[in-house]
Amino acid sequence: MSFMFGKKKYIPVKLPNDPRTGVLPAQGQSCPNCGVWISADRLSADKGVCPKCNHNLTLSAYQRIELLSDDHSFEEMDADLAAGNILDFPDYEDKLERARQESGLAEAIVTGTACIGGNRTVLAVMDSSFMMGSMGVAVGEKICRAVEQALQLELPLIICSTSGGARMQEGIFSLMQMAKTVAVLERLHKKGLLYISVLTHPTTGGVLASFASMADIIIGESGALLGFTGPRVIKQTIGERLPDNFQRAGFLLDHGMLDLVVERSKLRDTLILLLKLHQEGKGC
Amino acid sequence: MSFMFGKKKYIPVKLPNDPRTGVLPAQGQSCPNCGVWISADRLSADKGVCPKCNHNLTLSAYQRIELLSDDHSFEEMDADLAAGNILDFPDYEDKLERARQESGLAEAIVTGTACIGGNRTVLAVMDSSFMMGSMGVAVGEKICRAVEQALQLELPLIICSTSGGARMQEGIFSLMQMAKTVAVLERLHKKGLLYISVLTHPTTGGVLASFASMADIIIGESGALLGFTGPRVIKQTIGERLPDNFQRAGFLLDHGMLDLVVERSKLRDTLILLLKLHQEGKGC
Amino acid sequence: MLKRQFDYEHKYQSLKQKVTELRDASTNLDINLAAEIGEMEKRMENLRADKYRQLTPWEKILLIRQPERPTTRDYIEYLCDEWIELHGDRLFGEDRAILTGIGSFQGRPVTIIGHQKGKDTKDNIRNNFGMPHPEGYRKVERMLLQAEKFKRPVLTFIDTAGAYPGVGAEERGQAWAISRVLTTLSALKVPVVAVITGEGGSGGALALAISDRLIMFSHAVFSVASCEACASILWRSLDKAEEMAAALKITAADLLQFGIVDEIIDEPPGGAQQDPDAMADMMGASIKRYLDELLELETDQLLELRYRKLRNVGLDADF
Amino acid sequence: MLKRQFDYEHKYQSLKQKVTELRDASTNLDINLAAEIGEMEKRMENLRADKYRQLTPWEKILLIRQPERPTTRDYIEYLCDEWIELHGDRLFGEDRAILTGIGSFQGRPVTIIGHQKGKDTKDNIRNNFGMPHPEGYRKVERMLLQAEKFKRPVLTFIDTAGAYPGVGAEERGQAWAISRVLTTLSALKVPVVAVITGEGGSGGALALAISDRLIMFSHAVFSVASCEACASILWRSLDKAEEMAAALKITAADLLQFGIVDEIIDEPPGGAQQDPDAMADMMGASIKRYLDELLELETDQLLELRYRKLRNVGLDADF
Ligand SMILES: [Zn+2]
Ligand SMILES: [Zn+2]
Repeated sequence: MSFMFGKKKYIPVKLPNDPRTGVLPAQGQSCPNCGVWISADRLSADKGVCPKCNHNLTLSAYQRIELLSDDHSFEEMDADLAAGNILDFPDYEDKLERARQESGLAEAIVTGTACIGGNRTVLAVMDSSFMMGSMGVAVGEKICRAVEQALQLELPLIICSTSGGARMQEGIFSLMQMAKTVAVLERLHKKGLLYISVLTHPTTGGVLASFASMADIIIGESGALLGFTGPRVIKQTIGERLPDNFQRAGFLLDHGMLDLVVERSKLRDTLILLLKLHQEGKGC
Repeated sequence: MSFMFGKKKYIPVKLPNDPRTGVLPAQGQSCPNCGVWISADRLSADKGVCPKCNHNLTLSAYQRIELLSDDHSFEEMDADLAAGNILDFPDYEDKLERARQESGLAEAIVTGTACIGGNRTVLAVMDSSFMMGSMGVAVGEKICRAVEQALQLELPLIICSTSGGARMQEGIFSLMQMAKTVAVLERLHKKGLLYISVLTHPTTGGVLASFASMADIIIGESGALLGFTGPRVIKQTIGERLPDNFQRAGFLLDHGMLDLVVERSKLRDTLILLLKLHQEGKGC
Repeated sequence: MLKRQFDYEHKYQSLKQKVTELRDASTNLDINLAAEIGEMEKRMENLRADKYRQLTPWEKILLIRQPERPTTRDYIEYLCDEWIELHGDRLFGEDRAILTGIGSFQGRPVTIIGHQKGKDTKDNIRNNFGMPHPEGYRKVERMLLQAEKFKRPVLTFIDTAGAYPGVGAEERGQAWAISRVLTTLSALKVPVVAVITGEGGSGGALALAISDRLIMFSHAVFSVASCEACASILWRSLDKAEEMAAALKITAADLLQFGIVDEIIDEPPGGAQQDPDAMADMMGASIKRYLDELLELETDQLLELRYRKLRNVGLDADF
Repeated sequence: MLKRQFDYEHKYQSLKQKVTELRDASTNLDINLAAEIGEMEKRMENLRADKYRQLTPWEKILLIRQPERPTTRDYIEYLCDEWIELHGDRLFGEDRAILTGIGSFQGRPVTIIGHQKGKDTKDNIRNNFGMPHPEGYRKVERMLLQAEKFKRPVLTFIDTAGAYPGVGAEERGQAWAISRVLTTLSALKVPVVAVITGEGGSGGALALAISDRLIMFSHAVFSVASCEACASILWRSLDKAEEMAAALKITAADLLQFGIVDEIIDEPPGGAQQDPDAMADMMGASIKRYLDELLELETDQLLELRYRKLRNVGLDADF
């Protein structure tokens, strides 16, 4: 096989001046929900939450890692593991190249180990700025390696998802990642290790229908859109009127699918509490 | 403990002239559904199914055993295991005595081993003519012993239920039979043995919420009323309008609770097929 | 006519208020009645304590249904250093009539499950008066299996009139949901300690009561069905519910004698609602003692003991 | 303009009818054209066979969506000496878009699970066009665990456009239901043989395709998402679905080359609908051969092989 194991290297995470953090521009931006202008400083201080309407602006993977993990504790794995054009799909290489340029990432997920409130974990975070966080072979492979790392080190696993679903350009190989990721997660489960899935806006399709929903504890970030089929497709295909708040985190909580809906500002503390309640002293 | 083990004796099952069969009178009766008069011969030939409207008339335990099992193959267990007035509940002894006189049974269930189409099974059949088939300590104990017999002989288990629920006169002891029966059934399950539950009209309350719904395969006899709370109570307490066909076997099938709804005339053949598909040659 | 309210405490407090007024008035008039009033107060208190020691089963039912009665959430918050509520059955819905989560109890992670009644009308509607639907029991099932995975002991708190008798509950298989919880608890590979804090109503209560140790508050009841239902079905008279409450033998003392309950925790005069913290303290001490015992056992032993307890219930009774 | 119907067979049959008419007419006129007509017919048949050998991926999709295509139930009834359908998820509902049961296949009990499309409109409404809701997947889950309990091998038949994209399906956790089936199949302790008989559409199809051996009919397809959806999302044009069908590499030949499919069963000219019995016979022979192989394995070995297959999918591809 032609995957390259990324050298395990320490990646200093900076926010938001590091060009790799991408989404929150250095100049600030308007809130996509209420339109208010938010300065870059404010954005950074509030972790990308609109100070006026509390809307969660999109975070890059590194921004979320910084949000969740103890300072400088994240050690990335497989940073340069990347997709190839397995089907010779038209224009896919160009798209990948553009996504790499724009996001500064090799793929739509960043994985590694991190300390969260002094608890050592394996942490994987998806990034929607890379082709909508779609899952192809590389994303699936990185998830599996993260799970295997958790198995080997007997660490809890946390995956923060954001995804439009399958990477269509990788066709059936993309689809098979669903089976591959849950198969390896089942081994984690059988070994009695903790897996917390954090669903962020938006998480849909094959990601939600595989590893993202197979967790011991599933947390939805407040306001996130979460579903198997996107609301536009449902509306188009079915012509049904969609309920208020349809597929939002609160809706899914009411329908029994989530353990918790948590505001971004409380996400880290919630994870720390959960880790503490599950751990028998795997400190950092 | 003061339970008496019933001597294992062969009980010749006759239909419907044996006084113990109780419910179908020797003189025939009118169909409680359509009102048509059915002669005793016809009743017997049609296994208590109304020839006009196909309504299932109530069968006694022995009648159902005859309906299901190969001729003279049933060997009863624990025939004289019976309830006592454990709580000194007012008038309970009188009620028990009356039930015994009327039904010819010591309790609301008959258990034993039987051949069904040449497959050896443990067979337990409840009888609603004994205090509405309510479950007290004796019914629970007979169920448990039947399960233990299935475990010991490695036989499939079939229980035909009909019950108004808990035997209120035995109070908390009656309630505890729910836990006791499912606990012993869980051992059957762990050993990989087959348990088929046949729900007949009516099966409600603590019986349905314990052993009757914990089967590998659950069959509802057509038209049977099956539910946790009886429809009268639901209507009274809640004032909700009840859906058509509410709590009937077909309704429960549509709601995913039953594997099959089977007409009485096809019940034996259905069981034989299921036993055949599960068995590795435990003949009689 | 069936008594519908237990208003003794209310009347007692009025009387006490009058005594206080009398004391104030006499002090203002410079008439020293301190000794007499002190005697009176002491006698009143003794009579009150006697009253609560002699509550009829029906009075107990009325007492534990009072909205001031502490709920599962109150006890959890007192007993746990930290805790987090977790929601949902992952199948259909979130049922707030049952509260579930993970807490840190005396430094030990535990899974906690309990019926949750409301404090006021709005709360009660949200919690469906503590009467669960199938999704509540399926949430319990999920939490139990998770407790087993993480080898966490389970604490349950029972306080419900029963599983909800509604159309949706029947459509979604109330009976099926309850029998699965009973089954799972009967073979769960971690210690389970249950506490009946208030109403233990029928199968909907039993589903959380299958345990290695069952603790019961002294005014709590545990009954095969509601006394009202039993009276109307067996005796065709709702008004005989009080008599039925006695006949069914539903009190903590009865259940201790039957060997179904392992320990009674005495409530103060006026009931647990008069001193929730003290109740939680006593309960916490019992739970800790039981968990310490149970965690000593090998899993097989734990399961065998629980199985024997269930299998033999009522069998050594004299009948 | 996107071709919406594959009407080759219909036109071919008309043409053939005309040739027959010609033969009859010539015979009536006593003009012997038997040799020429025989040649013509032979040539027609060869051209037809060529046509079906060279179907484009999009034509395959249109072909397998035809209502005459045999369904799971047809194959089960042919393959099994006896079988019984079992219903329900025990949680919420019965989903007739997925058929489940137990059959006797070559004298061996097997659990059978398959998507079930309808034969006509009424049937299709009842079966929701073979597009399952969560309750369908939860029924599958239940049947899988039962197969494991009774050590019965599992056969699955895949033929769906995908899981149903509706409000109720989302409310009841379509994604959750599918991921559980995937998980259960990935570690199920009995052999699983899957057959893609028609449409293999996205996650809703994949949920039944995780297996030890995957067989595919020669005109069947297996795709990450519908070509229509991929075309409108990636290329913003529904009309490019045909082009997309080629780009996505969804045919049996593609999947065999990728190592995802183990065997292709050739369909006759006109597709499986022209000779369902022959298809069932060939499929039955393959299934039997695979089951015989798989039942030789120890459970651990079986699971490890299935795990390796899933874990390494696509990893030895050249990219
Ligand atoms: Zn805003
Ligand atoms: Zn009739």
